[in-house]
Amino acid sequence: MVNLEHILVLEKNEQVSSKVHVLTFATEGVPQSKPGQFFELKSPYFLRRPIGVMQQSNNKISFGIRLVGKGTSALCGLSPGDRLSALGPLGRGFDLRHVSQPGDIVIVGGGSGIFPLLYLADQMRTSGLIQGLNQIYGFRSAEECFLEVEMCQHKNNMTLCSDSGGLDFHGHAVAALEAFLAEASAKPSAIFSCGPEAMMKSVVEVGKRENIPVQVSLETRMGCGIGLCRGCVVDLKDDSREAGFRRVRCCKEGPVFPGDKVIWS
Amino acid sequence: MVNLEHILVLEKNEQVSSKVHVLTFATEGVPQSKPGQFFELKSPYFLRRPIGVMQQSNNKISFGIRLVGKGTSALCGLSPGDRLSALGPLGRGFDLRHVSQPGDIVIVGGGSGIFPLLYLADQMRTSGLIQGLNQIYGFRSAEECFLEVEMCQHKNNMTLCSDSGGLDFHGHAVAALEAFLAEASAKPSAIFSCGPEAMMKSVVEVGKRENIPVQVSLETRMGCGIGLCRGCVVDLKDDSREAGFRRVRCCKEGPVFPGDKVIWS
Amino acid sequence: METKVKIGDVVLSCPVLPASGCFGYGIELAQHYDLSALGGIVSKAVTLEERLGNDMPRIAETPSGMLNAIGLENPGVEFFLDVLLAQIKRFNLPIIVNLAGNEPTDYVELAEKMQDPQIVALELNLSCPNVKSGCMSIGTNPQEIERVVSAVRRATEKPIWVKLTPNVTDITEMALAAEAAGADAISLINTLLAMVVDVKTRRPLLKNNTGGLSGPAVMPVALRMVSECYRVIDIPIIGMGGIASVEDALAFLMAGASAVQIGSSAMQNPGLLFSMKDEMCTMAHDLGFSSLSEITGCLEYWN
Amino acid sequence: METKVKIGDVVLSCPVLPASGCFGYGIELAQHYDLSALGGIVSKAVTLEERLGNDMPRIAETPSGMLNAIGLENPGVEFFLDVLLAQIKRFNLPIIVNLAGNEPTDYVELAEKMQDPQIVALELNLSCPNVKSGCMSIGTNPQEIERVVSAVRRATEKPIWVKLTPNVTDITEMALAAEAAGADAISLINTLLAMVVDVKTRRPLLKNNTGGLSGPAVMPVALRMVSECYRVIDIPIIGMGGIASVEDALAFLMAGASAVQIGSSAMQNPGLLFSMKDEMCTMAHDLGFSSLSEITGCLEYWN
Ligand SMILES: Cc1cc2nc3c(=O)[nH]c(=O)nc-3n(C[C@H](O)[C@H](O)[C@H](O)COP(=O)(O)OP(=O)(O)OC[C@H]3O[C@@H](n4cnc5c(N)ncnc54)[C@H](O)[C@@H]3O)c2cc1C
Ligand SMILES: Cc1cc2nc3c(=O)[nH]c(=O)nc-3n(C[C@H](O)[C@H](O)[C@H](O)COP(=O)(O)OP(=O)(O)OC[C@H]3O[C@@H](n4cnc5c(N)ncnc54)[C@H](O)[C@@H]3O)c2cc1C
Ligand SMILES: Cc1cc2nc3c(=O)[nH]c(=O)nc-3n(C[C@H](O)[C@H](O)[C@H](O)COP(=O)(O)O)c2cc1C
Ligand SMILES: Cc1cc2nc3c(=O)[nH]c(=O)nc-3n(C[C@H](O)[C@H](O)[C@H](O)COP(=O)(O)O)c2cc1C
Ligand code: FES
Ligand code: FES
Repeated sequence: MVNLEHILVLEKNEQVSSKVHVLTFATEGVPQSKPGQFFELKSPYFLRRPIGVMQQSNNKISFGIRLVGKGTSALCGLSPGDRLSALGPLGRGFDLRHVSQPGDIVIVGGGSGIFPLLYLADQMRTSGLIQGLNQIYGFRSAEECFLEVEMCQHKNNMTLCSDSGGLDFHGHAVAALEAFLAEASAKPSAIFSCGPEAMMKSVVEVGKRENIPVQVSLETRMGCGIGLCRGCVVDLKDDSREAGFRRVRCCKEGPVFPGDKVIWS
Repeated sequence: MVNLEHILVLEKNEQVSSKVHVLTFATEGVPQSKPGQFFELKSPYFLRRPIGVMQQSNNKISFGIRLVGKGTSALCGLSPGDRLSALGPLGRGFDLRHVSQPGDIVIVGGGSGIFPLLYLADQMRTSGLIQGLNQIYGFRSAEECFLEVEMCQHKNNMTLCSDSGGLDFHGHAVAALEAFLAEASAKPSAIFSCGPEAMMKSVVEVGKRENIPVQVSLETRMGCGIGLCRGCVVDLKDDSREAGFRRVRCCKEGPVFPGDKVIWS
Repeated sequence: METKVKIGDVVLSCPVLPASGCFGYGIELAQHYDLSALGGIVSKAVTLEERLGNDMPRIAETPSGMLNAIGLENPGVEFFLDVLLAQIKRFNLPIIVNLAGNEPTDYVELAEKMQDPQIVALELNLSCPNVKSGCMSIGTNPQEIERVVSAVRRATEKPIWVKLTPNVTDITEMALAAEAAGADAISLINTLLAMVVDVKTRRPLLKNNTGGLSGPAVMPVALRMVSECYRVIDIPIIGMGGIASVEDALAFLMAGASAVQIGSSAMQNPGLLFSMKDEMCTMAHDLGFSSLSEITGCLEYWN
Repeated sequence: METKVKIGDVVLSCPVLPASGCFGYGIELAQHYDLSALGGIVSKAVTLEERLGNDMPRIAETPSGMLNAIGLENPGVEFFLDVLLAQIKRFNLPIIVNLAGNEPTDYVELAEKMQDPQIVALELNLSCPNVKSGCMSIGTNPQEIERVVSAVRRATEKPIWVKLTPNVTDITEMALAAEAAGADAISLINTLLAMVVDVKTRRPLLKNNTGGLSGPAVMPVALRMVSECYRVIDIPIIGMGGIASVEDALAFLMAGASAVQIGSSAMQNPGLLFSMKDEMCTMAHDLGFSSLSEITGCLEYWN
């Protein structure tokens, strides 16, 4: 039987911007997670907090955490040596089965959605897809950009966008995506996106228009994160069903879904 | 207006026995407390925890804390630098007005009741009563004795008792008190006691028999510690009242009461 | 920011009140805080005769809350009027007196004695779960509520606030009964009847066996009840139950309360009561309100 | 330590069960834990037709607890019997099926379909607060309880456990009605009707506006209700509501439960469910018991 609960020991707590910390834990016995999978981290409050994997290798696991409310504040307040219970890895990650050819992937992220995408990019790189990997990350302002620091080893083909300027691209990440597609010599074979719902929705529309499949990683309020409560459902188009859609668990069947199937709230 | 709430900063957390920690905090702006007074310390749980003052001087305050349950565990788990909200000083301390002559005081304590008595002894010493101060402290076993370490500067006239031997006196603190009284050249003018209820009750009986006034410091479950809820009451004999007793708040009118007035539960 | 609120004819300088039984008579905290930050003072329950309340222990801790089984300990109405009232009056704040009785007639008798002009309202405690007669046994029955409230209505011109218990199937039935009988406002909620067990001794932890649950644990239940009542009654609501932050207090106003009371959490953090008014103003301003009174009932429901 | 308990004619290997709706159908955790540490499996509510439940969000966090407004999402009885039951049966544990209906007749129809011998009991959900008809609207009315339970009694030979709602003035009235109508046991408590407000959006946080409160916050209320019912009914009680530790579980047994269910806290710490049996044995032994069943009802009340 696969262990579900792990006691992680914090090794490093780095504040990488005013609102973002990166926590790195030792991970003895924690199964290797796939990009897009997440853990349910214990907090001092009643519910655990779902947090995507930002990096996992060499018996270390990192989570990028954006300060949102009391749970994330408590997590960002942990000190090296502190122990933390984590359930996972949970959910299904990004589906890389159909991503075969190098040179044709775009990753589009914003907010706390950037963290799991960094892991995705890293894994693609190590699996030989590095050459044509394009990353587009959006921030409200240049100050909020936490990627200036050395969080990702490879910044080639990474476009940092800021709504208020001061980074690589002045404007929204979706605008940068459109600019990129307009100039691209070949049509990318897939887009992966995670971030605010409005952003993902626009990315899916761009994908539809350009006929590029998009995978999105969704966030919903979760009661358990492990498939027990059906608190976290998402509706997916499904013509085989009378209602025209089916209701699936974000934590179990997701959090990554084919963008064109998602019925946005 | 006198500040009621203080944010204490932990300076030192010493484990002085398997079950006892001494926490020392910086106390800028905290009024000087009297022996027997206590503070309501914040814990991660809903109610604060009432803890007597073990030492206060030079902008430092110390509490001796016995591990009993979850609240005291959390307190004993604090690290230097941690901040803790404390309400106090609360209640009325020991009444020293009628203690005038040197050479005639006995202090009898057990369990967590020893901590406030150490402060009492210390204050009496500095106020010139040192000469005739006799302290008797009881422990279940020698291993539980935390007074071996240098918690009290002056060990003269201190009898440490252990039910299972291995300390100054083999037997109960009350037996040591009786032995002391049997040998004393002059009758002490007062006894001060704090500890398990059964012990204090016996001390009061000894006092009655020997005609020595006894002051006891009681512990009750408290809802607020500051006189608001009447959750903490104690019944005191009062012949002026029809019922023969009156009901007072341990946190406000106590926790120290004349032993002969207390109606034990 | 305008902080004044009206509870029927009663004007309070702000909607923040201490909850009955969790503030003594205001005397203890007056040496530490400026009481004028409060909208008024709510007394501990006053009964006709002196009461000693229940045996000890009568407090227990629970997850995010507490149980109490004080049992209405108080020195009786005579001592209250002769001694305590003069002390409370010195704070120059509107006084709300919480009244409790064994019999319906007790409430009438008590109300008749509350003549002092600084007493702005009588809060009828039809909800204490820790006594054998009166209180909650009245507050769980709409006919009884109507009987007691109408009797008191006839006996006094003072505004009547009826304090209801959450230990009922349908709180709106109780609120409607109080309104029909002439109440000027309802206060909700009192505590939930509950029990804590000490497994080591195989005994209920409280000597009274059961007690009343209060504190943050109960807030979602209280908020639901305020919201239900707001939609069916026309008289104002004093909301309470678990308030521990300015967000909590605003949530009660949004759900329909015209003022709030803070009990258990204020006993743990007395500063909460006294900073609440200012914090409410700041947050209300940030949320786009220009007075605290306009927040009442602004909650938009999903259909 | 003897861990077997009897709920009427049903023998369970130990008194630890998952709570309905908080354990899926056992399938998710089977890959991580040895399910044989449980006394049985309690299904999520099954209804006649497939249900999608309420709109999102339908989970909210509260102090020491949570709100849910799932609204009985489930694939319907046909899919349950045709597909899910075979999967659940593989765990070789007694199966308790939680049944929910809009109409009293739904319960009868559902019960008639539950013929599989591995189904040892039917838990009638007369208590879900998150649906418009059936469930809690039945469970707040003793006559309705009696009507539904007797109808199901006539329709099946399977043991009937009636799951009651705490949102009532007098839980013993409901328990007595269930007993009179032929129930074999009662399960209590379901969730407390509650609401959480998001002050920033001025909206209830749940799309359903209200939800059911569960978790440690409600335990003192649940324990009181189990204790009240134990003193008036003769059929066994399955106790639940907030259990988060072995002490909590033992407290329920002492108050009168013959078995316990664990929901919200097990969703946070699934290991809790699977270590509970052993921990109960250790603690029961330390407290001087020689079987888990003898703990039931041993609580000594203060007079
Ligand atoms: C699959 C998944 C992966 C995620 N990965 C990351 C990540 O890598 N880094 C990161 O910073 N954040 C991530 N999030 C979002 C993160 O879970 C929330 O920001 C966090 O739960 C907020 O908790 P809080 O106590 O700080 O906020 P509060 O608002 O105080 O939380 C109150 C409740 O709402 C829930 N909640 C609030 N916001 C969200 C949200 N956006 N999604 C789900 N539940 C929410 C909380 O879990 C909690 O139960 C992820 C969410 C999901 C569902
Ligand atoms: C005036 C006063 C002074 C005290 N001084 C000291 C001191 O100097 N050092 C020390 O170690 N202890 C002292 N105590 C006892 C101390 O307050 C308790 O041991 C502590 O509250 C236990 O908390 P817990 O969470 O560890 O135990 P738990 O049993 O988990 O606590 C559960 C609840 O019961 C209350 N409680 C449990 N035991 C007691 C008790 N003996 N008295 C009052 N409430 C209790 C807790 O405060 C809490 O509300 C004093 C108590 C009082 C009333
Ligand atoms: C210790 C204590 C004593 C109380 N005494 C009274 C009382 O005398 N009269 C009354 O109407 N309510 C009384 N209550 C109930 C409170 O006024 C309030 O309704 C309840 O505690 C919910 O609010 P809270 O969660 O903010 O405490 C008491 C509550 C507590 C905790
Ligand atoms: C997410 C969730 C779903 C639930 N679904 C059901 C259900 O389908 N049928 C039912 O009878 N009770 C249901 N309940 C109630 C629980 O079974 C249980 O009675 C309640 O949560 C109290 O126990 P707890 O505090 O241990 O969670 C549900 C509770 C939760 C939290
Ligand atoms: S969060 Fe419980 S099923 Fe997804
Ligand atoms: S503990 Fe509240 S009055 Fe003493």
